[in-house]
Amino acid sequence: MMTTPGPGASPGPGASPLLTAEGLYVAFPARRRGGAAARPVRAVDGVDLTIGAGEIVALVGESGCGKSTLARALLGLVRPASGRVAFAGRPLVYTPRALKAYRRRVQLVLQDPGGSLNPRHTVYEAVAEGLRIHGCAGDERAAVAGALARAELRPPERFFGRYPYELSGGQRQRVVIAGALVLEPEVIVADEPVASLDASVRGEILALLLRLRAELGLSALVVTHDLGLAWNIADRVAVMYLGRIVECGTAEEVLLSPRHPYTRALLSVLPESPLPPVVLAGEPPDPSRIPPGCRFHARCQVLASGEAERAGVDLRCRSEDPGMVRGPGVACHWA
Amino acid sequence: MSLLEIRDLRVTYGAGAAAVPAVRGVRLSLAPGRALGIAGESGCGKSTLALALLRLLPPSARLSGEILLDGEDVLTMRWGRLRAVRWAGASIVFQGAMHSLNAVRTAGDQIAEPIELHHGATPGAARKRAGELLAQVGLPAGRAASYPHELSGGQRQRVMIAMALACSPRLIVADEPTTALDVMIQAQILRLIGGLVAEQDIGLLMISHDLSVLADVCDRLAVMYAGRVVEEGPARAVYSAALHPYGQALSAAFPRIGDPASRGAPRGLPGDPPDPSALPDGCTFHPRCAVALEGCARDEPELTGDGAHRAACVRVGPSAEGSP
Amino acid sequence: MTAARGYLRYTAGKLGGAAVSLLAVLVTSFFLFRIIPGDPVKALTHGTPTTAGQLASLRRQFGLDEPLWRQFTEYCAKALTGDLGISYQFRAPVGELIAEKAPATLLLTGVAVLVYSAVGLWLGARSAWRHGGLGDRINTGVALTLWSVPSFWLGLLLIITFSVGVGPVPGLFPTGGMESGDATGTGLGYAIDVAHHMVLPVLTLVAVGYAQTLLVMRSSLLDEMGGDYLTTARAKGLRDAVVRRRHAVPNALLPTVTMIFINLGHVAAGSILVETVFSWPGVGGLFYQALSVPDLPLVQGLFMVFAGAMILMNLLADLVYPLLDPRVRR
Amino acid sequence: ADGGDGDAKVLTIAVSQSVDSLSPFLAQRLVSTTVHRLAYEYLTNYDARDGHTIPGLATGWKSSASKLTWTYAIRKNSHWSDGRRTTAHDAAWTFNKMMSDEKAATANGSFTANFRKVTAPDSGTLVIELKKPQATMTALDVPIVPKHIWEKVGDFSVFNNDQRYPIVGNGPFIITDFKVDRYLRLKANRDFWRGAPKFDELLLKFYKDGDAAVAALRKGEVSFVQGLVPAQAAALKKTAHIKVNDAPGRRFLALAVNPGARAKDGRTFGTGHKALLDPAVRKALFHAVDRETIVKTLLQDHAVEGEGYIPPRYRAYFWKPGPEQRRAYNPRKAATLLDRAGYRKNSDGRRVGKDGKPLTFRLLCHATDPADTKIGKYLYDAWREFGIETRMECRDNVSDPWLKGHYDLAFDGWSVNPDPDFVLAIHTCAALPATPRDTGSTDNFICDRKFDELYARQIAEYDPVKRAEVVKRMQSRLYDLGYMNILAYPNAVEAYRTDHIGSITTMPEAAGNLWGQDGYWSWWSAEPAAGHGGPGGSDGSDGSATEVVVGIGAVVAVVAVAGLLIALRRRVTADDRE
Amino acid sequence: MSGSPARARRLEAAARLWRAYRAHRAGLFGLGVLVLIAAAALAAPLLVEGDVRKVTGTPGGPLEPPSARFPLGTDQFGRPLLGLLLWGARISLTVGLLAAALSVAIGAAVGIVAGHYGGWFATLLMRITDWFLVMPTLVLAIVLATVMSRDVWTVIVAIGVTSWPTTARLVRAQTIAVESRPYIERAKALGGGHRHIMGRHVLPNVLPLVLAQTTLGISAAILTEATLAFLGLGDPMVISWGGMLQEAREAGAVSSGHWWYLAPPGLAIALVALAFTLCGRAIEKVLDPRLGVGR
Ligand SMILES: Nc1ncnc2c1ncn2[C@@H]1O[C@H](COP(=O)(O)OP(=O)(O)OP(=O)(O)O)[C@@H](O)[C@H]1O
Ligand SMILES: Nc1ncnc2c1ncn2[C@@H]1O[C@H](COP(=O)(O)OP(=O)(O)OP(=O)(O)O)[C@@H](O)[C@H]1O
Ligand SMILES: [Mg+2]
Ligand SMILES: [Mg+2]
Repeated sequence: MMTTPGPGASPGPGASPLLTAEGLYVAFPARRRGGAAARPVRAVDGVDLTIGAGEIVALVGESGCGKSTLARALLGLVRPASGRVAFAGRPLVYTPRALKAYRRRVQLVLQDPGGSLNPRHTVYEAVAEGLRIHGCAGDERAAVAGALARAELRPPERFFGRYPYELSGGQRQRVVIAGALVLEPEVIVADEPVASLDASVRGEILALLLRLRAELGLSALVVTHDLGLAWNIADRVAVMYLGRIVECGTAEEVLLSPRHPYTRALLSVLPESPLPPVVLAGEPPDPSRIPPGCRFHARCQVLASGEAERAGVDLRCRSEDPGMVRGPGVACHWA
Repeated sequence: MSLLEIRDLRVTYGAGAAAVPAVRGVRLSLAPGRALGIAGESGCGKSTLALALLRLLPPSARLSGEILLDGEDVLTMRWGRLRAVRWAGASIVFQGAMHSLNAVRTAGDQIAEPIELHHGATPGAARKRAGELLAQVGLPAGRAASYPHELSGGQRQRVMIAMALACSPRLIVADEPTTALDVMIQAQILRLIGGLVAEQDIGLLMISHDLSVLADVCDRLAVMYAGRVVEEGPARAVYSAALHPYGQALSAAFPRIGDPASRGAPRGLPGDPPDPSALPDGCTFHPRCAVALEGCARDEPELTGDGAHRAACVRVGPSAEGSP
Repeated sequence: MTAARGYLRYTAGKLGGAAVSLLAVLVTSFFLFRIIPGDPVKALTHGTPTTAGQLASLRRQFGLDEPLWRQFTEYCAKALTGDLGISYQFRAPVGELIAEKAPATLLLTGVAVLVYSAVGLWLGARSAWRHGGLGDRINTGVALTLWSVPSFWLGLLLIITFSVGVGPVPGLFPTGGMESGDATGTGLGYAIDVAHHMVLPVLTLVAVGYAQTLLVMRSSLLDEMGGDYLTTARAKGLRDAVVRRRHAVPNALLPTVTMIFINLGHVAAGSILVETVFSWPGVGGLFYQALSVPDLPLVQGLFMVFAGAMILMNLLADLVYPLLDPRVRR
Repeated sequence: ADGGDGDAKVLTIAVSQSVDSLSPFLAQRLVSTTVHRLAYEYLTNYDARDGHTIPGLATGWKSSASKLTWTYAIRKNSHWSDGRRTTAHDAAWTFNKMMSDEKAATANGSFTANFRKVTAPDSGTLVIELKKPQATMTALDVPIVPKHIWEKVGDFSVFNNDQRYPIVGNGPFIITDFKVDRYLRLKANRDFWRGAPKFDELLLKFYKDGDAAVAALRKGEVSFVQGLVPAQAAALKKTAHIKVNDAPGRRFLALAVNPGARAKDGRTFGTGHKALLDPAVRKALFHAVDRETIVKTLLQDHAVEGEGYIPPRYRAYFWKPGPEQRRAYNPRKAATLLDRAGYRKNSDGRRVGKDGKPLTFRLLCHATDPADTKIGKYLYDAWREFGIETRMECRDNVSDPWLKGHYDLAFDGWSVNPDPDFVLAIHTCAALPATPRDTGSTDNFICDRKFDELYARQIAEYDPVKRAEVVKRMQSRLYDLGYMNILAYPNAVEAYRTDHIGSITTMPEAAGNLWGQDGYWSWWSAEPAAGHGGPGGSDGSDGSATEVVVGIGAVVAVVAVAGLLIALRRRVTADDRE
Repeated sequence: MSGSPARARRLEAAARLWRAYRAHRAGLFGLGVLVLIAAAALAAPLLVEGDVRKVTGTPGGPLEPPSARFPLGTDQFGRPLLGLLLWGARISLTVGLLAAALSVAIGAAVGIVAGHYGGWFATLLMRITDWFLVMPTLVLAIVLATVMSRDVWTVIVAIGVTSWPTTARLVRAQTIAVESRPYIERAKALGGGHRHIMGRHVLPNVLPLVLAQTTLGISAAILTEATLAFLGLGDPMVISWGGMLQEAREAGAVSSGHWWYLAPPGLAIALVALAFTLCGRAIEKVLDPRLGVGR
């Protein structure tokens, strides 16, 4: 018998927005001093994204498209060049004090559970770290035990004194999640939370996220490159390409009837896919040289096969930026 | 005759109390022109098996059993013969191409090296052949002058593949060739490997933890758990109708988009992977098995089943219907 | 092409950095030695009959009667044109004094650094490749022991044993100096004479110094030994020795080469002790003499040379590094 | 190992000090002035036997009745090495240069400070007119240089006389080659007016390390070594073919007391301890010091117990205190003196000063001088037992605290010239600095009217015997003041190879030293031992050593090659194991 | 686990470290030597009769060779060399420990701050570090020892102030490495400020390195102290091994063949330096942050 997750009670679209990114741009200064192409890296290049209360949003896209940068911007770990992040309707203020308060309510879970635990801290210290930083009053032990139990590390006391290397990958990720839960946040931003885990363990962690949402009403942004995972847990899916969201909608809409050629290509190369595989040529493009027009046009199979020409949009594809996606929708001239 | 025949291979790292039995009695065979997939979660001994094929394990590993490559036992070969077999008889595409390529030598250099060694080619000729090989894996020959760090992950993996093809081996072992690569590049590499195997009548042993990928590329699949093969059979059959509870759990862990059963319901395997230095008695899977029987904690089952599709589970007996 | 351009730019950057360091040294060396208490004029004339007029005259000659900022600007202006001033006690241009002494130091320590680098690299590579073995343990043990020995002490012992002669051991080597002095001949005879004088000092420096190269080489090769690319190389059917020579050592060489360059940078200054013990006519002894006055132009000049050598060698290391490691190339 | 010209007789001397300059106008170090003694003739010289003035370049001299004009007769048989004759014009030019160009006065300017005018009416006569009478006119230790060469020199402050060899001179030796800190070569001046030296060549080899020099002496690489320490001397005494010359030196070693540093304008400065101004304290301190121990134990008898100011070597001026004047070792007396003066012991056994604080004296020492540190340790112990704490302050360069008067006690020492004027002058009030910010030529700020009166008398006294009388009275006064306490006269400890040097003249002839004499007697007079060609020439040990080295090198090379071959072979087989 | 789990685990971790350390035979040897020498140094006043520092009224004659009465012979004043060696151990060890501690403290502080903050401040700090790095240590130490008064503190300061840059660079590199770990990002996301990151995450992670550096630094400092003393830059009133060597040389021990005057202090320096080096290397291996051991 397989583990079955809790009820998939999804608030769905229409839930009140909790965490939003509005017209967010993040650029990194060109890393190589005096490099020939000393252009800034536009890692996030205009993103509008809303996470509703109690909603799970999946952000998918290929490597280097800016997913993690967006996640970090949402936590205020990098400052956007323009645009803003708003939480519960109020824009984020970048003073140390305000950020600290903000980070009590929004938590981050990272990809590599091994790396996100200090090897010199015990499980107890790792989980209590947040409490200590925020100087939370109350029974620390009880809080830590509660968080661990909620992350399904039972009995919690057995794990207190362990060091990360004594835990399996799945257990480490649970500790990280417990460390986030102990502050009772409203939103969890999870950056590839299961990418480094074995397939068999992965399902368990995802099920935990779903259960927490059901029990605590947590919202979550799950960053992933795995479309199957999005199908597994997300209410809504946003597809990101080269710093921008190119398609957004409910999981069913995006994954079952994709409209953007990029989403289609992504889906088509999955081993089980019914679609004829479309292997995009070339490497993912460079965020320091975003092509003019539609940013996807150089690799677009629709444009390459002449279909766009038949639809009469090929010129626009090459010259006109289809703009940002606000809310559900797709940024494509052809779709 | 099969190209590769592994008989009762056992590999143990270290000795005494800290001994890690990484591979415990594996039997597999592979015919030329065919592809065999090996799946299993991290630490189950897949890489150990791959390295054992060419006796590349560190000195702390002790091996027993037989590995017949074209009828010749690799484990009892003299070093001189072994060196000749390496790469010319069987080559390996390793897991992480970044670390498997020498960072301070050009790609072309590294491809040409085994050609010079095994075919006695002149440097010029080897260089030329390296260019051809790069073209074969879809890279411009000019990339031969690049250093690994100047190549992207996908390109590096292609260089590894070109290198593996350099001496026209009979067998290629691909150890997780696409892990850490993007979906799109993963698809490119898999197509490339599939094509090469089909064209050149090479035997392929492909290792991955991604069952769905293996099912796509391979003819047959073996599922490993804690150093043993627990299920073996035609690729499609193992993926879609596994016999062993572990095989089933593994295949269920890969959601099928559009399948309502997996929507909002991620599935995994409760419990933790086994500690290879302290394996449980009996069937090593029983602590995590949802359908374990009493006897499972005692006896370790052998692979059984009809000729083509076999599993090591008491529930898979002569009466294969008793599957959970 | 772009790689070449990148390397040029990289070089320019490093050159700029070195120039800045050199300027910093230039400025600080001026002030550093002004804090040494003691008036060079008084120190130089202390103990000899001197009239007040003579003192004033000396002060004028040395430019010490000018305000500090004037002295500083003058010093900077001169130093930038390569003029390091005139030594107070030797009354000769500092540049000439150093140029006269530097070859001896360069010869001695340069040879020593080259020898011990080669020995260290070779032994280090062997040691790492068979790490844990008896050879490795003996190798590192001996190296560490010699490393812990004070060089001046070793030099003294070598002099007692091989110059003065102990018991049956005859005094084979000269006790000090660079040449016999009575053999003014040039050519081969002179070279052999100098080589003869160099044996013990070089031996001292090598014995004390090779351990560092050995250890760095050993540990960086050990770091590389787990490298997957070595498994690839072995899988290709390469001989063990070839794997080491062609794959492991080039990768492990990087940190060691940096260190060798830094040691070369120390060449100028690092020989003070051995020069003292072996009466080697190099710059080390000169510095010591200059400091006790303080003979400001000479001290500053030597300091500049010492630091300049370090800066130069760091620069060279920086420039060589990308040639060895393509990853650093831009 | 022989030099290029076959059997030239070479005398090799180990020296430790670096030559500061070869220009007589700049050189101040002993090694340099010694070389100049050898290369240039001075107006006068000192007799090797007892140090009385004898003719040098001047064959005779006389002073005018006014005591202000001195006339020297210049010898006719002295020639520059380029063939020209040395004349009074050379001497006049040399002095005039020093008087007119301050850069040329760097080294010896003090000699000409009191000159009014120097002229050479003819080539054989030199006339010097003085501003004030000066008794040292027969002790003008100034090298006379050839005018025709030196005229061409532009800037004397940077001319080191090391451009073209051989350097034109008229002394017993001619400088032929010089490499800083390596060697300095002189060849015998065959035409030297007093007669040619017996050795063909004199080679100064530089050994920064005394042990290296001694080892070189043992091996015959050098013929002469000076500045030996007791252990070296003891060891060398037992060595065949080596003679150790342990002779009374020119130096005294003293403990100077800060008498309260002051300037001529009357202002005082420095931080000298007040208690030391009390004569009783000074007296007590030195009653507590056992000079015999210092000489016997610490200096291991390579010194003579110190008494008067001028070392016994200069018999004419030597003075020692009478029994009742003498501050002999007597701890009990010292204690009584202090008790009576009011410096009593407190409960810790420390003597307490007038300000209520325990007495602690700073003792300034030269960090590089082993004698200072040795004796310092002894004084620390001796005075500690006696209730007085000493804090050693050892520095590389003591001139700064010294000149600023930041010390209580300090090690002091001077090399005394045959003419004692200079070492006496440094204790006169006239030598004090003009203001606290200036530097005077004073040694340790002593300023005593009575001493000054005596000084004025001796400088104007041209009669040697009478002058010596005054000098002795000055020493007595200095002794009574207690600000300069002579602890010992260290010996000059030297050694030479008797198989290289057959005979050599010491100065004074009976029990004198060889290195740093007041003349050039030692090297001029040294005779090669029979059969000696050069260092290492006679015993050939050097040659055989070279052969041994070559042999060893060959063996090492063979072994290395063999080892390499074996290693390579082993590598081939080891490979197959991997 | 009840009570104070963290403390219990710490103890256990220490015990594990000790077990790991014990596996290094060379490290054990070094430790043994150090314990012996430290004990001897501490007990010097008890072991050595009388005041060896006194140069008069000494028990032996000058430069006696080793005998039953004076196992290591006597020095130029007739003081027993064994006693001097024991007294010298105190200074050599003290100077070594304090100078290394000073140097590593400066280096660690500069390294952590520069590694953590980055920006122009770090650039400035590293420029200063570079300046010290290109200065030949010995030369700078000689200058300092010349400038300041001659006592033990001068030597300590001179060594400490000149030898820190290597540590600073290492610590900075390690800090940067640690700062790039995901758990730092996590700590920031939890709301941790600079103090928290540096104190709770960076410092514990660089401590092993710092410890190893200190141990290795001690041996370097002892050698430097000996060198300075040998060059005559030490405090002549203090008995130290380097000072003994200098006295031996000044006394002409080399050329007069008094090897027993020269050999023991040099051997002692080498032994202690070797012992600290061996300990340091063992500690380095046991605590190697790269291996993730010593958690
Ligand atoms: N600190 C930085 N400085 C400069 N460039 C950066 C920085 N961080 C990220 N980038 C660049 O920004 C782009 C987006 O990076 P990001 O990590 O957000 O991608 P991602 O979608 O998370 O990729 P992955 O799936 O590989 O994690 C990349 O090209 C990356 O190289
Ligand atoms: N050199 C070694 N010494 C001791 N144990 C080892 C060594 N190499 C591997 N192991 C252990 O052997 C077991 C099998 O390792 P192996 O690398 O074969 O697993 P894998 O299936 O390839 O895992 P992954 O999917 O993570 O690559 C693991 O438990 C591992 O810890
Ligand atoms: Mg990412
Ligand atoms: Mg693996």
